Order: sequence, then structure tokens, then C-alpha cells
Amino acid sequence: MNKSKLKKITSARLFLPIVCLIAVLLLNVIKTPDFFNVSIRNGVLYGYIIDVINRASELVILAIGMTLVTAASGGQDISVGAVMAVAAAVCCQILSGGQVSVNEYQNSIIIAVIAALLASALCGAFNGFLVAKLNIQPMVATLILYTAGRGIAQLVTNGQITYIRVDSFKMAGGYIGKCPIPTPIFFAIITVLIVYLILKKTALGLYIESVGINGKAARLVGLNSTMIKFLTYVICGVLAGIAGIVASSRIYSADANNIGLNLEMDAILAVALGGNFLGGGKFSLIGSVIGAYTIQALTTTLYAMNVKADQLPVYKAIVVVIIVTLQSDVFKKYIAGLKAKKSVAVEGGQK
Amino acid sequence: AADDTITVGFSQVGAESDWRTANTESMKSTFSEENGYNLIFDDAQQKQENQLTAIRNFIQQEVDYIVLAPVTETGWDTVLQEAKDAGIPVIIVDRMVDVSDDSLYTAWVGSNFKLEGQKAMAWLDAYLEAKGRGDEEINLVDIQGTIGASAQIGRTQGFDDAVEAHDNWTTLAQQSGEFTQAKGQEVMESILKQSGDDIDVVYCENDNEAFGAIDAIEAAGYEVGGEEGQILVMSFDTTNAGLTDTLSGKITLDTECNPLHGPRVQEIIEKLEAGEEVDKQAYVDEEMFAADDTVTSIKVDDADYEVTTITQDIIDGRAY
Amino acid sequence: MEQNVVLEMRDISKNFTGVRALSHVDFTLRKGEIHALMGENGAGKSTLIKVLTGVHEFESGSIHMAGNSNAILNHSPQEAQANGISTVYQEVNLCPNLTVAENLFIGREPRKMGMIDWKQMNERSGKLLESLDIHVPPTQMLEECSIAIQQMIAIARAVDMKCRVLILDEPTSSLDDDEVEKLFVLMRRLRDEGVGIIFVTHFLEQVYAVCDRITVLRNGELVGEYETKDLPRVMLVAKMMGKDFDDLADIKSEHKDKKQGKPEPVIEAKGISHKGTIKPFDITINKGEVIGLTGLLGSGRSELVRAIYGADKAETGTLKVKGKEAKINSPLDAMKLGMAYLPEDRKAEGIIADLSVRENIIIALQAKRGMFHPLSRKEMDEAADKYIKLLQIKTASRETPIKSLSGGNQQKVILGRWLLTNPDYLILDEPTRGIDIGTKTEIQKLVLDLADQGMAVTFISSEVEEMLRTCSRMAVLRDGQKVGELEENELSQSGVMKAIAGGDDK
Amino acid sequence: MKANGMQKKKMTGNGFLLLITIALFAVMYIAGMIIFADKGFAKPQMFLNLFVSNAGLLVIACGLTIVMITGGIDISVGSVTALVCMVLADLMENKGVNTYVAVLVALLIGVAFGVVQGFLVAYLDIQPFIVTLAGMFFGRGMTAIISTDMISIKNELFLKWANFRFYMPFGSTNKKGKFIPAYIPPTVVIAVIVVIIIAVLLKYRKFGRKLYAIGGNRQSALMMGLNVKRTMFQAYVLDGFLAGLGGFLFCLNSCAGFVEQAKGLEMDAISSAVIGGTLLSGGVGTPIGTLFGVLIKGTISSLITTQGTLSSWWVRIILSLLLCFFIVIQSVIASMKKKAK
Ligand SMILES: Nc1ncnc2c1ncn2[C@@H]1O[C@H](COP(=O)(O)OP(=O)(O)OP(=O)(O)O)[C@@H](O)[C@H]1O
Ligand SMILES: Nc1ncnc2c1ncn2[C@@H]1O[C@H](COP(=O)(O)OP(=O)(O)OP(=O)(O)O)[C@@H](O)[C@H]1O
Ligand SMILES: [Mg+2]
Ligand SMILES: [Mg+2]
Repeated sequence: MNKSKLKKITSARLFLPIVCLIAVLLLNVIKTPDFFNVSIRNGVLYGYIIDVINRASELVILAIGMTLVTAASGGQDISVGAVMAVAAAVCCQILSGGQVSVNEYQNSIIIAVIAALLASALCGAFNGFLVAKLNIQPMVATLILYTAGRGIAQLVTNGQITYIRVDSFKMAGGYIGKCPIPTPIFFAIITVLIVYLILKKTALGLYIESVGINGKAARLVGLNSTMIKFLTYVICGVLAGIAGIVASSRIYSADANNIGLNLEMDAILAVALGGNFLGGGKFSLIGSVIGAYTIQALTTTLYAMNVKADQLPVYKAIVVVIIVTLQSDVFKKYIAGLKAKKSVAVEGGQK
Repeated sequence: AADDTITVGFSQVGAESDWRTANTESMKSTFSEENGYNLIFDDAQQKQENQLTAIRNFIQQEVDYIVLAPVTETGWDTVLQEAKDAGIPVIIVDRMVDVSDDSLYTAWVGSNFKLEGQKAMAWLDAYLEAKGRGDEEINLVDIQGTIGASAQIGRTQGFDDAVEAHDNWTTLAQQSGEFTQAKGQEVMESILKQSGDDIDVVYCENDNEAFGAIDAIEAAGYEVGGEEGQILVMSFDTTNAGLTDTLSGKITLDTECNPLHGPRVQEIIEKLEAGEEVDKQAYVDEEMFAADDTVTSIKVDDADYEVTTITQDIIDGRAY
Repeated sequence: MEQNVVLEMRDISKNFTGVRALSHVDFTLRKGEIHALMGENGAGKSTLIKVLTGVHEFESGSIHMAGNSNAILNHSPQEAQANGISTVYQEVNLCPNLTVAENLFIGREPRKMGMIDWKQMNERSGKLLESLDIHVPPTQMLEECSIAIQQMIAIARAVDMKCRVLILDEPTSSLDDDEVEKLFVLMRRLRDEGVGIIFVTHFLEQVYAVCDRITVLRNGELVGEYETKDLPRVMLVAKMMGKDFDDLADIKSEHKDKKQGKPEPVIEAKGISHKGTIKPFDITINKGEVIGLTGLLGSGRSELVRAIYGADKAETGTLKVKGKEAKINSPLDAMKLGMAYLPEDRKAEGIIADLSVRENIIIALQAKRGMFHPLSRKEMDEAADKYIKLLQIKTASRETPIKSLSGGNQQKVILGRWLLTNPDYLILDEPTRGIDIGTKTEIQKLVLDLADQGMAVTFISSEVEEMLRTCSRMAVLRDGQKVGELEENELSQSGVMKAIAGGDDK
Repeated sequence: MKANGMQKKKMTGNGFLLLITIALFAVMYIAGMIIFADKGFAKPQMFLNLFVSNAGLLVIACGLTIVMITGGIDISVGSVTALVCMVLADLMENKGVNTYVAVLVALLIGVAFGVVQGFLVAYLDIQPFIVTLAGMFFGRGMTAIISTDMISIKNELFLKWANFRFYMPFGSTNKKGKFIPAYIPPTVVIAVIVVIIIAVLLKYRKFGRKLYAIGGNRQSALMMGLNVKRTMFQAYVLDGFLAGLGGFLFCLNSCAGFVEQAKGLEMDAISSAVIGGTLLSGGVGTPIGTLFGVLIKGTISSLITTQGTLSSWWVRIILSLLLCFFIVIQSVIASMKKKAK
């Protein structure tokens, strides 16, 4: 009874991603004993672990969009980093009214945010159109915005970094009033919740999986594959837009060249570390979220261990390979085989 | 009219920062049609291989001059040889190139990053001395630029040499902030958690990193500034935003890195057109701006450099 | 070991998570015999074969090949091939992006100086195809071939390899009688050359036509091994099903008298065509009527129904559904008008492999209801349970991914999917392909019952006999053209055959 | 009769996309020659420069084509290139190692990446994107670990290779009326040979055909008795080797090693292969197509450079618009063809 319960837990889909996250975190306890210390400092929560959760927010938001896109189209959207920059640029440029640096809003923040999200939705729609309607392979279709996106963002900001030095603008990336919890965390949680609820309360999740597994069959049972794929790209675009706004709020500026730089790769990695198959089909949203936190935990850990930024990728690569190897079916089978052999040996011994 | 216009091919690194944009703008406005030039501009998107291609393209277009702002210092022998064979003078701007034969380029215009670092550290020495902290134990943090970039190499060198030369100075941490505000902030946060209470000086290798570092420092409940008990922040580039922070005292010293290379290059081309000799190396003038007037001049390698106290008028009067 | 045995499997057991697919099964194959492996859907036939060829590992038992006293263990199909075992699997396993010739020869291409000799390969393929009467150019892409042709190509590939054991897992499911006859000629020839052949099929006539011996499995257990001549058909059925069953009973007559008078048309198609595949046709399908579409392989039966359903958009013509003009641009439009379509290519167009049985059953209904009206978990479970029971789907649970069901059971799930949408007009394209006789009869009965309740049904099958048992009317197709209709009173084996072949009579 | 007609149609169907690609390339290039005739675009050297600049990329893209045919991908190639350049520079300049030995080591690095990545992908069945993403991180990090300085290669023999030129019997006359022969460096010769060898390998060797079978349907390939794992492994090793070789050619062009080198090269290689008709989903692609993909990308940049008045961000935008235009045209033509059938 107890054993079967244990087995049930270990065979659950999210088991390994969670174990990996915990393993990465435990690594810290040995190297940096105060890693889990959380204190209140300057009126806000303070500690490495808070940093991990805070810094991972954009990645979590992106990973959600990436999961949906991956599930429906069996490919990845590599333009999300650039779309973040576009959204940030649009938002800040409207707020600054074209100036390089402002101390108060030139236009309403609501208009700016809506425009930014519209711009990112448009980017998503462009990707979606290429992928769903023209049947262009996702990675290639999104390669177009991947290269153009930052160009567009620079065009919007005239190649400058636009600063919005207004306290309320810093809230999305900082703190709201006296709340000790960094705001990005709320953004991440709320986004996850909303998407989760949409999937739960509509049949979208099932549709996405069906389209991703067998597009032909999905069409014959009455699903509009084109529309569903398109939709996932739009969602992914909007989420990238939200992430872009959060990221730009952190630095209260639109840095077209650097916002979301290389984040697309981390987002894809998060999806994979969450136990999702990059070829599409069944997916686990929560898995990707765990994957995103794992990646950030790893980065923060390595910083805490004083690993140089330029050497960090080497360690990241090694840990990633270890994690995906542990999660691979072949490895699991191998372990199962070892166990079986052991039990056979025991039985044989008894005879 | 076509005969007396001078065609200039300009291969630019990219548009990776404000500084670069100002640099491009300076070139474009200098080599305009009104001034009698035809500028062929190429953006290499931070890739050296694109620059090699662009220069070969310029050679085929038979431009009169090639201006090159190299992505890297290395790897130019072959293509510069091709330009030389084709009889086209090459003027290097910004970063230096490392070639086996000096005659491959005609002149160089740019900044001396190592000197920038040396100047900044010399100022720090003088500043601490003036504050009566010359013999105190001073703990420094270096937030480096993108590893491998010329500016990072030069400025880190200046930093390292100075720390080496002072027995009472220690480097607590040296991490790359990749020249961005976000990374600068992230790295600073991590450093503060390890040794926040001990930090005296943060040496940021550009303004963007400084903004991030300042945010991180303030969020952790420390104060930035030049007084004892505060964390002193130094920076480079003197962008508009950077000088604004200098004025408010958050950045105590900002060392200039001048992007306005256009007029200098034009001077050289005019001399060449007139058949005159030109200097092989031309440094652009670079100033230093401090939040206060504790130190007004410093000395590096027997040369004197003035330190300007920042005012709003200075900021308003600058072109970038 | 007996002298003339080529293959011996002893005490084979195999578990999948939650399912015991094989338990202590023995199987012996002699040299130069055709050995039928029989059993209901999910009995474990394919699993036994896959264990043999190294696709699946197994828990216990041993495999011996003639002339080798050591047990062999194939780790991969490649090893099996090296051991002289050549296999045609139940699901067609070919590469769609390669030409027919390459699919025939991949892994053993003819070479000249180390380089693949394409000319020779194409020539040899041409000859091979010709000898099997398959009319398809060797340089055609496989994906452009119909599923039947693909099945023939898979067979051609297997038989062309020099082998001691040839395994054919339901090779005839997509073939019509002519093709089957061609295959039998081939099988007999190989048998005479001393090859041992394992033959899996659900067509009992075929068993009695070519097989020497029969091994019957039921629920993963061995029932017994018999000489064909000692096992009459009724007994074979009884052994497979574990109970007496008459698969030849006249099921239609019970339903006959229930027919009402005036025909109510559900579908009226006029001049519908699809470029390149079918020429304009008219067809009317009435309420409560089962209409069969018959014709040779590739005559366009599938294309015809696909055009009606909107799976391929019709270029010309008009369609009236229940008397009202209808515009169908996509399958969803058709579904909303009460149509349902069970496609012939189960693997490519039917199952959604990684989804559970439950999800596969409810997906069509869900799509019809729309994204914002999701079925509750309870509704889903009930629907799934209902059809699992009704159609006797053998599955570990309703949450099992459909891909791990046996082929026949997958088909039942798809059928359940469409029945759940409660259609007025049901299109069944080869619904009984790969389905065991017991279930087949159940499905036929079900179709008639549904018709009685007023559903209009179009039934396509390569088995004329099956059509005769269910259809009240038949349309005959030839080369993408509807060439005639057979009324109730004209329905007979010979009549249909004649119409298909296209004599001058019609 | 019917069979014959079909055969003909299918034969063109196979190479149809490639023909379209080549035609589009020709149209674009000729248009460039007309529009920018006064800017030297029509000179033969301008065309050869497409090869000169992209020799390394071409070899790397060929390697990618191979793994993409199996349905895989390799995004580590940019980092491998950087690592190869850095190792070459470091060994020759800082460690004083013999040039030949250094080149050998560099090539072995590529193979080593291939072996490790191939093992993980083929035998442990880990998703290629993730494996090579890790490879990408690893390569870039290792480059930084070896040296964060820029290292110029001054090795005489190496520079001799780099500066060697094969002069052509044709050329162009410059403004002053002097005839200047067109040339190519050895890198181009090596790259073209590689393309030919790979083309033959894929078309006329068992190994090549197995790659297509695996890409077409991995499960089927396994069931047909192909050794899927070993073949995949070999594909990645070959790809790794070509990445190493490409890195070497790349280094001959730039003669330097530094951390940021060849950043984003993987995307250039992938998009070249895709423009050349390779499918990311596997089973389709040829090195010849990839060659044209590289040429098309090169021509697009060359057109923009020649035009020479765009601001930095417009360069990015126009570049991707042209790319977009190209991909869309391809896709539209392909689907029109499908419909017509
Ligand atoms: N990969 C798998 N994972 C889990 N269960 C499986 C798998 N393959 C087969 N099974 C189960 O094993 C049992 C035997 O399946 P098998 O495919 O051998 O049946 P079969 O006799 O070939 O039936 P059919 O006539 O329908 O082809 C079935 O209950 C099936 O659900
Ligand atoms: N024996 C064959 N030789 C050549 N082409 C064939 C053959 N069989 C099928 N085809 C192709 O398939 C097309 C029609 O196939 P379709 O699936 O509609 O036939 P069908 O009547 O449904 O037969 P089935 O479903 O039994 O294969 C034809 O146009 C033809 O191109
Ligand atoms: Mg079976
Ligand atoms: Mg059919």
C-alpha cells in the first residue's frame, strides 16, 4: 500500500522536474548556507530565494506562452525576447512622448500599456499567421521577428534608451506601496493563474493538445487547427508583451538591445526541463513553470558561488545535461533494469 | 558635381548602445551630402564577419575612403591588405586594430580605454586622500562590461593595476554586468548579499550598469554617495542619464568616453585630400565629471587631467 | 526440437503497465507452412510478433530458431532481420518522404562501386512491383500512394528479402479480393520454397484458403494449436471468443420489415466534384438507409465521401442536407449539420495517439459544442464509460493513451467518438478494418440498429460480403466516377462484382 | 501509359522547390546587378565574395542540413566555431603549438562535440534542441574560460593559408582602367568540395538514404530494420566534424579568436538550410539547396550594404523583411503547387 503510493508519486509527471528543482536548491545549502534566509530589510523581503522567485518572473511568463506554442505547433517561438523589447519600447515611447528621459508621464499609462500589449499581440499574430496559415516551420517563421524585433524596437525609440523616471512606473518591476513582496512575483502568479483557469474552464487545452498531436485527425473531428495554432501564437505574443513591460519597469527604461536578450532560449529550456516534449502534443503548464524557476535558481546559485558570468554557461550546460539525462526514458528504463536485475538476483539467492 | 564628392564607406559595429547611436549620428552628420560627401553606411550587427564582407563590398564599389569601427581588435590583416592593394586608405575609429603591419591603416581615431580606467582610479586615490581615508582599508567591487569588449578590457586593466598598486585596497568581487542595467542590478544584488556591509566603492564600467547597481544598493537599504558609510559609485560614458545621476550625487565620478568621432575623421580626410601627412593616432578629448569639487585635477603618467564639477548647464550644453 | 521447425517460442510473458498482454504463450512455426495466428482484438497477436522481432522486451520465456540450440534474443528489428525474420507490421511502417523504390530497398540498396545504383534499384523495383501486379511507378513518392498500395509495398519489401520466417500482421486489411488473391499466390510460392509464414488476419475465409495450421490466443493466453482441417469455422470462432457464436447469421432480415414507406432524403448531392480525383456525381441518401459505396481499390470511394463531409473541399456542385441548401467549408460545418465521418486511415487521420481513450471519445462532441462549453469531467467519464461498454473496448482504463490499445480497439474508440455526437448522417469508411469477427458482427448490427432509429449511413468496405449484409442500396464507382446504383433487389455477390468490374450491363 | 505520365510529374515534383529557390535567387541577383550596376554589383568578384565571406557558414550549414534531415537540429555550431577559433588562436599564439597540430586539435573539438551530442541524442533519446542548447552554452563558456582576451593569429603558416589566392582568368577593370582579376581563397575551394562530397554522400550512399528514412518516419525506419540509433549518432558526429571544419574556415577568414565570435551563426546556418528547402521536421533537404540558401542570405546582405544609406535598425528590419518575403513566396508557391495537383 505504502509502496504503491510511493510509486504513484514517483511516476507522476511532475515528479522529476520538482526533484531537479529541489536538487538545485539543496546545492545551495551546502555552498551558501544563508541561501534560504529571508529577512525584512528596508521594509521588503530580502534574501537569495526571494531573488530567485523575483527574477524568474519574466521567464515564467514567457515559459507559459512557449508551452502553448510548443504544444500546438510542435515548434518554438524564438522571437519572444525581441517581442519583449518591442512592447517595452512602445510602452516607454508613449509614456515619454518622444523624449529621451522624462520625470512624469506624457501620456496615460493605460494607453501606453494597452498599446504595448497590442503591439506584442500583433507580433504574435504575425508569427501565428506565418505558422498556422502559411504552414511555415515555427522556428523559421519566428526567426523573422527574432531579427527584426529589436530593429523595430529601436525604430520606435529612435535608437535611444528611453527613461521613464516615474515612481508609479517602477512599481511593476519593484514594489507596490508598502507591500514587501516584489511585484513581478504577482505578475507571474496571476499570469499562471489566468492561463491555468482558461485551460481549465474552456476546452482550449484539449484542443491544443489534439492539434499538436495529430493535426489531420483534429481537423476531421471539427477543430480549426489553423485558428488554434494562431491563437497560441497570439497568446504567446501578449505574454511576451507583459514580460517586456515588467522587464522595462525594472530598469524604468526601454533598452531595445538588451530587454529579454537570450531569454527565448531559457524559455524553451524551461519548457523542456518541465518534462514537456518539444515536438508538441501533451503539455504540462506547471512543469514549465517549475522549469523556469529551476533555471533561475541555477543562475542565482552560480552567482552566489561567485562563478564568473562568462563561465556560467559551462556550468549551466552541465547541469542541464544532467537534468535531462535523469528525465530521459532511456535512463529511467536503465534504472528500472538495474532494479529488476537486483530483485532477480535476490530471488535467485533465496533459491 | 559627382567628381568632387568624396565617397566614404563606413562600417559600423551596430547599434548596441546609446553611445554607438551617437557615434553613428556623428559620422552621418559629418559626411553628409551638403559637406560634399557620399556616405555608404553599413551596420554589421555586432558581427565581425559582416564587417569583413562590408569592406570587401566597399572595395568593389571603389570608394575613396573606408572608415572602420571594428567589432574586435583582431582579425583584420587579410581584408585590410585587400584594401591597401586596391589603394583605398582606411581610417580606424573607436577600438584599435591589432595588425601585424601598421601601414595597413592610415590613421586611428578613438578613445584610450585603459587611460580612462587609470584616470578614474587616479581620481579615486586623490578623492580618498582628500577625504582623509587614504590609509583606510578600502573594499572595491568591479562590475565589468561584456567580457572581451575593448572597453571592458581597458577599464578592467586600469582598475586591476590600481588595486594592485595600493596595499590597502581589496577587490571584493569582480563580475560582468554585460554593460546593461538589468544585469548590473542582478549582479550587484548578489554581491550585496555576500558582503554588502563591507563595500566602499563600486566601479561600474558603464553608466547603464551603474544605474542597475545604484538601484540594487538602494533597495538593499544602503546609501550611495561619496561620504564615509556610503557606497561610492564610479562610472564611465557620461551619457545624459549618467550625468544626471552625477548631478544628483548618486554617481560620484563619471569619466567620459567621447563618441563624436566624425569631425576628427573629416579632418584627417581633408588632410589626405590635400596631400598632407596625418598623425597615425588621434585620441579624442575626454573629460571627467565629478559630483563635487573635492578633486579638481589628477595626474596619470605625468600628464595632467582636469576634473569638472557637473552642473545642469553642462548637461544641457552637451550633444549627447 | 523437431527437425522441420524454424521457430519456437516458449513460455512468453509480457506486461505493459496495467495490462498483461501475453502470459506463458507457446508458439511453434514449421518450415514451409502458413501458420495463422488468431484471436480477438487485443488478444496479443501483434504483441507476440513484436516480442519476436525485438520491438518489445519481454519478461520471461525463450525464443529458438532452427539450427541453433541457443536461445536468440532480438534487441531490434534489425537483429530480427539479420536472423532471417522479415515482418510486415499491422500499421504500415514505411517512410512517406522516400520513393516507392527506396522504401522497397532501403538498407539493402543495390550498389555499384560503393555508390547506390539508382537505375538498377528502380528497375528491380519495377520488376518486383510488376510481379505483384502493383501499378505504381517506382519513382513515385510513397506519401502519394493510397494506403492499400502502401500495404502492398510493405508486403513486397518483406517478401523480397531472403528470409526464413515471414510475418504478416493483418496484411490484408486494406486490400480487396484481387489483391488478396495475388498475395496468396505469393505466400504459397514462398511456402513451397520452405519459408515459414505467420499470418494474422480477421478474415476467416482467408485462413481457410491458405493456412496449414492455426494458433489461437485469447486474452494474452494460448488457447491451442490446431491443424486447419481439424478445426471447422464455428469451432475456431468459439475458441477465439470463448463462446459459441454464429458470425454468418443473417442479421439484415431482422431489420427488413421495419422499413417505412416514404423515403426522407437526408443528403442530396448534385454535381459535386473534386479536382483530380472525382468527377461530378449525384447521390441521395435517405433517412434510415444504409447505402454502400463499392468499387475497386482507388476508385474514389473515399474521395467521394470526403467531398461530402468537407474534408476535401468540393469544387463544384450543391449539397442539400435535410432539404436545405448547405455550404460546407470545413468538417466542422458538416458536423454541425449532423454529419460524422470515420476516416479509413486510422493511424494518420483517426486516432490522436497520445490522448487518452476518454479524450479521444469526447473530442468530436467537444469540438461540436465549442471551446467555451467544455464538457464536465463527469460528463466525459460517463460518455467514455458508456462507449467502452457498448463497444466492448478492451482498455486498461479510460485514461490509457489510445496508442497503447490494440488496432481493433482503437477503431472502436473512433467509432464511439462519432456515435457520441449523435449524427443524422454517419459515414463509415472501412469501419471494420482490423476488427475481429465478433466485433465486426456487432458493428454491423449496430449500423442496422442505428439505421432503424433513423440515421442515414454510408458504408464503405472492401469486403463485398459485409456490404451485402448491411446495405440496402449500393453506389458503384469506377475511376473516380459514379457509374451506377444497385437497388435492394439487385444486391448479390455476383451482381456487385459485375458492376464493379464494369461490364456492359450497367 | 498512365504510369509514365505520373513518373514525369513526380520527378519534377521532387526538385521543384529547389528550382524555385534557384530561380528566385537568380532573379534577385540579376535585379541587383541592374539596380546597382554603377556600384560594382555586376563585377564577378562581387559574386565570388558571396563564397569568400560565407565559406565557413556553408560548411556548417551542410552539417546542419544533415542533422535536420534526420529531424534533429544543432544550435551549438556558433559556439563550436567560437571555441575552434579560440583554441586555434590560443594554441598557436600563446602555447606555440605547431600549426598543423593546432588545426587537428580544432577539428577534433568539432568531432568531440559531435560525439557527445550524438550520444545524448541518439542513445539517450534526449531532444536535440536541448542537447545542442547545452552544447551552445558549453562551447561559449569554454571559449571564455580559455581566454577572455582577443587573440590575433600571427602564425606565419596560418596567415599564408589565409592570404593565399587563386586568381581567375576573368575579372573587372577599375575606375582607373586597370584590369583586376577575380580571385578565391582556399576556403572557398574547401567549402565547395565539402558541398559536393556531402551531396554525393546523401544521394548515393546507404548512410545518406538512412538519414532521409529516419527523418521521414523514425518509427518506420526502425521497423524496416535500420539501425536508427547508430545512424543518428553518426549524423551528429559528421555534423560536429563539419562544424569544426567550418570553424576552421571561419577562422581563416577572420584570423582571430574571441569570446563573442560567431554569435548567432547557428541561426544563419539554420535559416540558410531552410531557405534551401530543408525541413525542420526532417526527411527533406539537400546540400545544394543549402548552398543556394547561403547565397541568398549573402545576396540580401550584400544588396543592403551596397545600398548603404539605411540606419542600423532599418538594416535589421529590411533584412528580415526580405527574408520573410522569400520564405513566404516559397511557401505560397509550394502550396499552390500542391493545390494544383
Ligand atoms: N505499447 C503498449 N502499451 C501498453 N499496452 C499495450 C501496448 N501495445 C499493446 N498493448 C496492450 O496489449 C494488449 C494486446 O495488444 P495487441 O496489439 O497484441 O493485440 P492484437 O491481438 O494484435 O489485436 P488486434 O487484432 O486489434 O490487432 C492489448 O490489450 C493492448 O491494449
Ligand atoms: N492500384 C492503384 N494504382 C494506382 N493508384 C491508386 C491505386 N489505388 C489507389 N490509387 C490512388 O488513389 C486514388 C483514389 O483513392 P481512394 O482512397 O479514393 O480509393 P478508394 O476507392 O477509397 O479505395 P481504398 O480506400 O480501398 O483505397 C486514385 O486517384 C489513385 O491515385
Ligand atoms: Mg494487432
Ligand atoms: Mg478509401
